[in-house]
Amino acid sequence: MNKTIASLADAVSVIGDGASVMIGGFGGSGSPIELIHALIDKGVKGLTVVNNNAGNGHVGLAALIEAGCVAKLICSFPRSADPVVFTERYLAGKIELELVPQGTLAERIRAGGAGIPAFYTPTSYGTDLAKGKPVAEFDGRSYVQERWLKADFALVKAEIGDTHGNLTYRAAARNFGPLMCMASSTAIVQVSKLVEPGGIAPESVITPGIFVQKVVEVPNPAQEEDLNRAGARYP
Amino acid sequence: MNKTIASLADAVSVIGDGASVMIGGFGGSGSPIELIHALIDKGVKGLTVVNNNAGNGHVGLAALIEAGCVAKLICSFPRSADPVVFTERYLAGKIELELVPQGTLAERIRAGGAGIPAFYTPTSYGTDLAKGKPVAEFDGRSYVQERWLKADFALVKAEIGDTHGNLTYRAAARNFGPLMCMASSTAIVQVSKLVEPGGIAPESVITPGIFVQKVVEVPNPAQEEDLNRAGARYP
Amino acid sequence: MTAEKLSNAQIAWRAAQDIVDGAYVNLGIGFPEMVAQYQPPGRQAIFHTENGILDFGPAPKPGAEDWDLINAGKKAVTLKPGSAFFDHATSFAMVRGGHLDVAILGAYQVAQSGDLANWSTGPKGVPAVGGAMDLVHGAKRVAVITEHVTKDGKPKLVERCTLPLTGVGCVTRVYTSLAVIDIDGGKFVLREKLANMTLDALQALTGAKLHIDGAVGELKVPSLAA
Amino acid sequence: MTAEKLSNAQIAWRAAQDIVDGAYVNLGIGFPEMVAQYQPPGRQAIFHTENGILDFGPAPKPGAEDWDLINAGKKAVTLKPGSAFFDHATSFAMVRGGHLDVAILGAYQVAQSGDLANWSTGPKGVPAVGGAMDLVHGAKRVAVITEHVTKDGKPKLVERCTLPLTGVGCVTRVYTSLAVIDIDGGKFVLREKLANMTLDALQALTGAKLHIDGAVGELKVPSLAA
Repeated sequence: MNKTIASLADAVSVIGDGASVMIGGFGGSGSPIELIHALIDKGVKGLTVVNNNAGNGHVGLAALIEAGCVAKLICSFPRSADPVVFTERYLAGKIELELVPQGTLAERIRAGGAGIPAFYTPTSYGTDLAKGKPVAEFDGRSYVQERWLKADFALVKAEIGDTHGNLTYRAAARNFGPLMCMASSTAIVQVSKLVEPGGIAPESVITPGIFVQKVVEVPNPAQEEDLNRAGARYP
Repeated sequence: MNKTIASLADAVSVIGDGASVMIGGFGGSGSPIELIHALIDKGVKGLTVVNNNAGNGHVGLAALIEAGCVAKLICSFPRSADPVVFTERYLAGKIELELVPQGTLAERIRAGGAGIPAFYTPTSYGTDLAKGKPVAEFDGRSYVQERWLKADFALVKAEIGDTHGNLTYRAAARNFGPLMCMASSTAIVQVSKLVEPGGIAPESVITPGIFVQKVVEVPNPAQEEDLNRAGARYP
Repeated sequence: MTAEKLSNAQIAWRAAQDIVDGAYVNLGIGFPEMVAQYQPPGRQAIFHTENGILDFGPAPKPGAEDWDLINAGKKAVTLKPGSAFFDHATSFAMVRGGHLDVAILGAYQVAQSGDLANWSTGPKGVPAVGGAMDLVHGAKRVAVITEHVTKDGKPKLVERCTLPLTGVGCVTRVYTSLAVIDIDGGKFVLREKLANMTLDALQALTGAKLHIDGAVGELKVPSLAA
Repeated sequence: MTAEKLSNAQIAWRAAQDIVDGAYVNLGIGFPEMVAQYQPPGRQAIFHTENGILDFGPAPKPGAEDWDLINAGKKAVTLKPGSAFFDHATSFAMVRGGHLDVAILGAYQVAQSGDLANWSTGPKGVPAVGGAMDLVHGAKRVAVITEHVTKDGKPKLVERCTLPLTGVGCVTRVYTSLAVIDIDGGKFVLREKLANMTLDALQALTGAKLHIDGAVGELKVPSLAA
């Protein structure tokens, strides 16, 4: 078994028009810039993207939106230092937005990965974001029913990966990565360093390989924040 | 902040009659033998205990049951190589049993720790263990509603702990430990090695200290399987 | 001489042949654990155990056991390169979330609907369920390995389970001591049978109608040490 | 000379005095982040950030940022000994599961019922909620720090929020530029006020009745660099 893919282009070649794609990262931390740019190069339309944010500047997720690949975004916080790409499209009605509280977003993705079709949360009860959702009372407190969230693909940035797909993450770049690998049919992961099985101690594995389908090595990956500070644009 | 407790007796002194106590471990792997024995020494009555199993031989959880401390057991598999202690009490109607499928048990405990009062699972649908539970259909498939599980206390065995309560676990002794720390008001953890904050790399922490209230160092802890092979009894 | 029926090892061998390279597999406690021994050469399955290990290997030598390194049956195991530890919630996320390719379980009864009874023989004694009810939901393929009939000769493949259910409509293939049978559209469909067994004889030992859909192959297995 | 009103730093300072040693604390993005600077000596709070860090410290020196090590406001932070990383589901298990001792948030409006509005000023522009709706449920104590009135002088403490709600009945204490007010039983209960401010003057700037329940202390803070 070897889940390694030789090139970024090969790794994203399976993603077609209209696919749902979870993209890891919280702002720039953990954003799989190289995979996203490879997807822009491929050229796709009508994606539903799940990410905590909506991109910053003109690289990464912002560039994917700017390239016209994204029809709908599911996120918690579509603001950033430079959110112009998403903002303009959203205000012009060119991109759909499903706004989800951040913890509910994380839990919905985990539920998708864990085979839990629905759960109850206190979050958003009594607010506009709970409108139309079933409500139930447990032990005298009211809760909102939320549904799982799954996707066809996940694009995730990890630190070390082995050929079985076991992963570690760097610092707080972990964030949504482990959840999105679980919740997607095909998790495509870029790793800064690829190792043989056994190269990650079994106690240190954060995402077990069962949740990962494709691994591509990208040494020295770009950091969104650095690109934006340098005024980069993609393509 | 220092969550260290000097002795096992002090660590369990807060547990009173009628308390609910989650006990980590899967069979002997991860069983906090020393904490359980300290609880026997203290002498308590009417506990509700949550564990995957029901004890083996005459040490650890089996000894706690044999000492008459346990009124009710919530578990998935009350069988073992030598289950005589639980079996006799159960068949004599002296201990109550709530049988829960193993994955549902794990998820109910996690839900308790994560503030999710209820969730839906396919597990047990259409079986005797789903009797009396609400059922709902999502996307054409039927699911059973399960409730969170919380406890007053957890007794957990970890490998390395720091004074803030950050923990690592040894091999597959991890099992229910991280979940039970989350789901209990007071998680009491025995660690084989106690270190200062910073002694565990932040990437390697399995249970963050926020889920842990008390840490007691037990170097070279006993292994239930070894005790049973030696024919040990407690007290 | 052809076998009258397969040994447990031979049933396990036959089930092992259907596990593809790279499959993630959970083997039930007891008899199903034997399947791991008969992986065809060149194929590498990754075994999952409920208590939080992926990619474990066979038992260590006696005396070399690490009792923190056990499988769901509480037996000591070893690790392979590429193994991983995780907590119980993550372990059952793998199970329930559809991440396992195959689960192979034992059975008291299997119904033509795919219903499985394998956790309780009734209200006597101490009930115990473990991970069985979780495993039957989630794995992409749930297969059963079993004797074709009970010790006292009663069918284990039945129209409707009379014992308490583990899961509803979950089994898709049954490997027995006499045959390989798929469950498809609420029917038992015979795929393979022992060469020395007539269809009528097999039907007589089966508690529900065996359907034929295409060729019925010969159930061929090597002779294996018991 | 007594201050007419507290600076943001002074409001943050006052809120910091109520955080006990060893408390687990989440500070909202922006103004609430200032609270971390004013922990009393000898007390050690553990700060949580939604994106998966416990026990982070202040910003690094410019040029020393690690952009994988940021807080929920996407600002670079540092680590303290004893810090931990975890994924987003675990992070919000901490939030939703009642493991945080205190969450300190900003507000557009707070109602006497404890309702909070702090995520949306209405249907214009791009809506963004982040972790606000999660934080208001779960933390054992949810406090707000805020100017007492809006920039154009309208009350922020109101009978009923007119802006979209973040949470229902969730706030228990409000630290404003003029007073410290508890929310108890659906009422604003005045605990402290600036010495130079009469109750009538404070009431005039408050959109719902201020109740008195026991002594009203003087809201005293040090002069702090802006």
